[in-house]
Amino acid sequence: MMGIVDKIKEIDGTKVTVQRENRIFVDVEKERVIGTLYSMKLIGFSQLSVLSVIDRIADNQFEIFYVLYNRDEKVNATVRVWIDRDNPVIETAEKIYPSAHAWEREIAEMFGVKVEGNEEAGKPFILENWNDLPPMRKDFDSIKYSSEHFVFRHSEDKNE
Amino acid sequence: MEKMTQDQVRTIANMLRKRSLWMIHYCTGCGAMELPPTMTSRYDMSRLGLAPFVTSRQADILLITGYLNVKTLRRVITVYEQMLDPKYVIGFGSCALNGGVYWDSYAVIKQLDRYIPADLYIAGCMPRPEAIITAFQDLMDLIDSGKADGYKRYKRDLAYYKENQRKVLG
Amino acid sequence: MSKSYELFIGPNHPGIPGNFSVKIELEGDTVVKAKGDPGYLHRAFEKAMEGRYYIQNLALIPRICVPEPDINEAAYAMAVEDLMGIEIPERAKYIRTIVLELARVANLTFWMGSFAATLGLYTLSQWSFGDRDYALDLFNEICGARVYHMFIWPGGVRRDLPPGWEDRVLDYVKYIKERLVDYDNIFFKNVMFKYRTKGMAVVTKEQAIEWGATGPILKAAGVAQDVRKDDPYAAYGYLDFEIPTLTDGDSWSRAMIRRMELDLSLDLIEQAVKKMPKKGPVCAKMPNPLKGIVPAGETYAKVESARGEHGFYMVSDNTGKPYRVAVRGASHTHMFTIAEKVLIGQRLADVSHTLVSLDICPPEFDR
Amino acid sequence: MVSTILIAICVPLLAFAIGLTFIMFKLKITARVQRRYGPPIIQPIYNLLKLLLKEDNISHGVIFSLGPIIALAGSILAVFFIPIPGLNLLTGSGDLIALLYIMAIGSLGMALGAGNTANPNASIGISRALTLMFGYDLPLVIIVISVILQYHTTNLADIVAAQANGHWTLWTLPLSAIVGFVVTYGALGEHPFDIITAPHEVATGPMVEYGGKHLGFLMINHMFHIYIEIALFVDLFLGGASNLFWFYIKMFGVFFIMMLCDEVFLRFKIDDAVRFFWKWPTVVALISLIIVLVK
Amino acid sequence: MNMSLELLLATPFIGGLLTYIGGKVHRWVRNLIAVLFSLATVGEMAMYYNTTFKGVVWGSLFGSNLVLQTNPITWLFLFIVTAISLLVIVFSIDDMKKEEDEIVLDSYYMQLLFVEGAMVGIVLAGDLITFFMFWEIMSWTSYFLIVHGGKKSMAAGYKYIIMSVIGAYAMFIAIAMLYAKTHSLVYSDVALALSQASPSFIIWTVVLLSVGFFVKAAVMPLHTWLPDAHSEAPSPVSPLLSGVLIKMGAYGLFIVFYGLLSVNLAKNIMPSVFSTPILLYIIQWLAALSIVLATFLAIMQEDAKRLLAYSSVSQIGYVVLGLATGTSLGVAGGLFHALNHAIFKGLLFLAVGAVIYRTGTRNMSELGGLVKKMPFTFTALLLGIIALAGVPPLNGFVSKWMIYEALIQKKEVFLLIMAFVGSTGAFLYVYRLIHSLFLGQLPEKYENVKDVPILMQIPIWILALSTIVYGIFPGLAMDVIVKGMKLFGFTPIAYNLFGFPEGTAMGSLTVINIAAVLMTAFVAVFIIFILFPKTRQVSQYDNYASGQELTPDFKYNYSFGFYMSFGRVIKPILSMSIERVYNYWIDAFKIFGDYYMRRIYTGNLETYNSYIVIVVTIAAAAVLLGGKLW
Repeated sequence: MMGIVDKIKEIDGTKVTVQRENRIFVDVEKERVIGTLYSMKLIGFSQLSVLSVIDRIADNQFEIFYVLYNRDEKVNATVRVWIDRDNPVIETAEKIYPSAHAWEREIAEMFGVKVEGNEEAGKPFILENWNDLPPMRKDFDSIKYSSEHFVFRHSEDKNE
Repeated sequence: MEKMTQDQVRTIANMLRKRSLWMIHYCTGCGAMELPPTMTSRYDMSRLGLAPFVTSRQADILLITGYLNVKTLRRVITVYEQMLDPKYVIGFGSCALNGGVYWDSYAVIKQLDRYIPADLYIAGCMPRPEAIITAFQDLMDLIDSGKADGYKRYKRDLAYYKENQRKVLG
Repeated sequence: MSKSYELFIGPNHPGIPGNFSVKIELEGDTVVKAKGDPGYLHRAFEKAMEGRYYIQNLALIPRICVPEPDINEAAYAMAVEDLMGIEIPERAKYIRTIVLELARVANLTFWMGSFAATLGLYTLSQWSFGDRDYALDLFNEICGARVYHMFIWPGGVRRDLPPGWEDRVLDYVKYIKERLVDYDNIFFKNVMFKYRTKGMAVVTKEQAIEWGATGPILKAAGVAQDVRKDDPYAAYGYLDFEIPTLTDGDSWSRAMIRRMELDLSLDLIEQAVKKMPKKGPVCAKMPNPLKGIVPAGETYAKVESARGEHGFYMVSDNTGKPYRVAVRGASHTHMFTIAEKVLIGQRLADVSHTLVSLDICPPEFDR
Repeated sequence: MVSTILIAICVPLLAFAIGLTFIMFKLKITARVQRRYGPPIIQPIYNLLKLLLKEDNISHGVIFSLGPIIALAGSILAVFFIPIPGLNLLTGSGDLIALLYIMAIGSLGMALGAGNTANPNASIGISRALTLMFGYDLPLVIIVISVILQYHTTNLADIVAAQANGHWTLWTLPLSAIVGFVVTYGALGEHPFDIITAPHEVATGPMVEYGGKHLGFLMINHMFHIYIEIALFVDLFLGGASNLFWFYIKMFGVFFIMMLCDEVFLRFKIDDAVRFFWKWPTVVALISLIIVLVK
Repeated sequence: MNMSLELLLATPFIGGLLTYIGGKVHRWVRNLIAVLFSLATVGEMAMYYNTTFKGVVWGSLFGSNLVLQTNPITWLFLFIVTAISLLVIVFSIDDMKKEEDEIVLDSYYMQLLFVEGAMVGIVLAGDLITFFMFWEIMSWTSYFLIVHGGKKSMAAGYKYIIMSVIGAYAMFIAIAMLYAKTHSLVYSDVALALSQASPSFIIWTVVLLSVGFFVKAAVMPLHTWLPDAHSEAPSPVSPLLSGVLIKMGAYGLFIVFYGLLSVNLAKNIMPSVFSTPILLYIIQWLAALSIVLATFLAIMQEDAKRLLAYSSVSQIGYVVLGLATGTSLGVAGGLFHALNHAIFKGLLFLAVGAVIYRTGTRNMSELGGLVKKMPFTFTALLLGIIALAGVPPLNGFVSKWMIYEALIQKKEVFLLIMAFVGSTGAFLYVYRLIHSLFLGQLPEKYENVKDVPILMQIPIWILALSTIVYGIFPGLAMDVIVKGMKLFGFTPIAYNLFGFPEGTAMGSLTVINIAAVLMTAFVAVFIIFILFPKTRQVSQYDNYASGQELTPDFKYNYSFGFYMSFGRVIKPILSMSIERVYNYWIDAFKIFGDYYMRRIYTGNLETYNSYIVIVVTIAAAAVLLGGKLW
């Protein structure tokens, strides 16, 4: 069991936290993230489960996390990287994990993260004709947007 | 005299229409999950003359099965406008009625009948097959009495509907 | 002008499972390009959950995946339990197992009907949708709802089982087993079924691993990966079962894997009902739900849905509302990474059954 | 003269009525096999009249509207060339070979109308329909030739007359009759040959843009189509009938067996369907043809 | 009176020369002369129509008289030749405007009239020398016509002329053999000589003559020139090639088998299969293979004119199949189909030419939706395809029906099956043609297309109406055919104006009843249809697309690979192309040339053709000298 943690620790610039026996968190710098992911794949983390973003608005940062799964050791590892919220740029991981392509399209749309190297990131994916802030950011107020764009039905409303 | 025959024709036509309602095969939301049981062997809505049909040209009823987000709304309007008169809309579930649990969502519209005229709503999330069948029977009564006139309202208040649609769809 | 032309499969098309659109480009009758177009079911779940208390979110989570809502409840509950450090009672574990497996049976019978319909056999879909309905009746008994149960919640399950429910579950299992003989005769042993699906839409073992497939796609390609076995949750650790695998990775193998999983699920239900403690609490002691504060932390909880690995990545900041919930639906990868590649070179007649064979569930990736 | 006009009006109506009752039974039989109760028995009439009384109809051009009309006119024409008990109608003006081509007028009309919709689903449906027609045509001509050689005439009325007193072709040429059944089944487009309208693939194919009265006319055409195909089968292989009642019973028997088959088959792919028709039905039909030639 | 035939023969040639000269004055003078002279030819033909001339001597060569003669069959073919030529010339006036080089146009019209004259000569010929002379004129002038069609047409024309030359050599050898035997090549003398000749001599001459006719009639396996030539030729030339020129091959076969060699004689000297002389039986099979294989090939084409070209190979198969049955009904059917094919194939090529004129492309995947823009051309083409598919009540049906009945009478079931299959296959490719051109999505770039000018409409519509006339009144053509066939020793078949009564065949046919009932049914249904609520027009973008909105930048027209699924079924058949056999031999000859002959000839096609010519010559010389080869 500890073998896999050691292997991850050997990768340059990683900070490993073991939460449970099969939940590992790996923190890396923005510059090293692709290299880390590549090394992770080499040591058996062959499946990308989730790739998404946490909007750490208090620190003015985006936390991007990659949940990886090692099929042989049955271990989930989460690679986390913090990037600047004002200039959110990340390199694509689609060369390493093909399934990252669609996740990256999603974070590009929902958080406004620029994904370098992914041609389709930034094109409309789930939303259509969206011209407001990326909706998943913490500073986007969903209720305000709704009340501006849609009319709520109140009990006194008559069906016209 | 001529008016009378026209009325008679309309009465007969309504009588036929209510007995043969074809429903468009378009699952706009999660409410569509209760349609297969309604359609198939256990509840068998074909007893009432209802049948699922594929394209917008063939169908009479448009079921808005649950929430309707903005992207789907555009398609729903396209489909609705392609359907041939007389056509009926059933708002299905509380989301179509007032947004339901998605009341604060930026993507889901809150009132269906601001965009296309709904003849009937079914409450509940999600409505049970029994409720759906009751709703169809209510719609039949409405058709029989000539009150299911959503398509006429849409033509009459086209400006109103188009204005609302433009506001949401941009 | 190019030789190819464009065709929309969906959203208003019987060949698409749910409200979803695949834009395909065809040359003659052969697909040269396929592009999924999601978003028709986008309701902003992840955004909405950030604005609600943990207990309120219970109403939202089953609606993420319509055909099999219980996996969402289970994964959500497990994530919260993980963050709070709660261990749930034994009986609750078994009840969860039974409910989850029953939901899987409902989903698989539903899938069978859809799959048969895409291949032109409407009789099976009529039969199996009807038989699925009896499973919904069982859910109706325990929680009063047919589709969205909100039965599994953090700490265990919402209430104890009604008396005699276990027997009725066993009766249902017996009934389905009898019906499966008919299903096999009309569909799974049908020569034309093999003819239509053998060698179609192949995802080989290497491809499945490279593209990140999970669930039946991976099992059909020959990898026995299953969260129930690898990272046991609920009562799966106490039960005795083997994960079925096949090697071809084609449409037929995936269908047969699902057929075997149906057998497995029925078997698991029987085992769980037998082994379940007859008495005991069904819910751990939880703090006041309205003030329920979850300690800060990050966790990833996963369960095995009928489509593959279904996970919740939950971040808490020591308040009553989750800071961020990310949902991982198996269909996300299956559609945008696998289906778009597998569809290329397929014939138009096979597009629909390929999509259903990969079991694309749009609400999972639209959210 | 009056009787001629009467016949000219009544025969198509009769064909329509027979086709209509078959559709009625079809819905019920299907429902029963699928463990359902099924729609009311006169549901097809409601459907048809509702479609015809739709207030709004769309058209993509003149040919779009003419398509169902040509199809229906072609079907009515074909009805007059199939002898019914007691009436040989126009069998003297065109024989079996002419009938095979007259039956194509309907398909051609529908193909033209569907093509004018500018919808790829419709075009694919038509491409499949014509390919399927090419597929079942090969065994069809072989069995038709074997019947012609058996009775030394191409006149359908004479063929029916030659089978009087129970000397049905079904007994004398059983292999041809079996192939004839398969071909008729394919021509009706039931499972597994419902490739043309396959909703999950091409969204009802040629009918994709048809609604309202156009669709109503296509449904009427379908009823005629059922009548023509099955009546031709009955005339060729089951010896026609001495009165209308037996004619109807024979036709219904054939149709009933077909409906039972309909519910248990999956759908072919179009090239597989052609391969199927060109394999076993053709071989069996050729064997039957050789038997006739040697005899 | 005797001058009349020579005048008829000379008119087109004189017209051709005058046209060329007229072109130097002004193009309208040239066009007028061309039309007037072709009109004059038709007029002369009509004036003497159905009068029989016997043996009009117009010269002599090598001691053999050069003779012109007519009989009803001649008039049938003369009618085809002159009428189609006139229509083609009228059509050319507008269609060839795009050709900027006026000198090229001058020679184009001259060649058109020369081809017409040559074909008139072939039909009128009463002896083999006249026949061969005009045959060669026809081959060469038509070659020049084909190469008007642009760059690709050069290669196509080259292929055509090489194969024609091979055919001509074969014919020439046969004629030489006959001359050596009889010293007179007048048909009656030749027929007399053949009746006393040895069987092997007869077979050799007949086979060699047939090879020449087969090349021209494009019967498989000698059809390979046709698809290229017909599709690459200019639009107005294609109907002339397809409608008329290949009929000369059929006419030649008719003359050889029923003029020079009678059926009875043939039966005496060779074994019979299905009461058909074996030689004719083999020809029947070649024709039937042509029908089926060319139909398959036509189904798979992507080019409108190539599709029609393969369809021509298939339809000429029916003509040859009918002619080779040897029974009255079959031969009459074959001759009638020759007329019908000239009408509907001329119509189809002209209508497609009209589309090309307006859109500039014949690639079917680039076209579509033109029915809104060119309704008249569409209607004419619709009639053409219905006739081609053999659907009653148009003309193609009647002649095919006769051929089927003839085959049933002879119990030639396998040929019959093949004929039927070819006819059903025709449904596929004709629908594909009309769908890809006129139905489906209208591309944006053709938004401003208009129907073609009136001068192009007239020929199209004359032919379109003819399909109806000859379909409903087959008796019009049967008058001539039956009368002519009597002269060749056939028992006349019973017919009436509207069809065939009982006893002619195994069934009866009255086309006017079919047409009348169809029209009545159509009118009745139409009236019922318009009684119901009105329809409204919608645009082609207001269309079911799974709920999506369509915009003009989508290409949603299914036209490329229309029968790709079917193509998978017949793939094993299509891969067995006869061209590959030829290419194999080309390669073999090249290797032979490279290593053993030390590159005497370096070319590709020419090398192989030269060798074939040499081989054929040697073989024929051996026969001629030795008398026997086996």
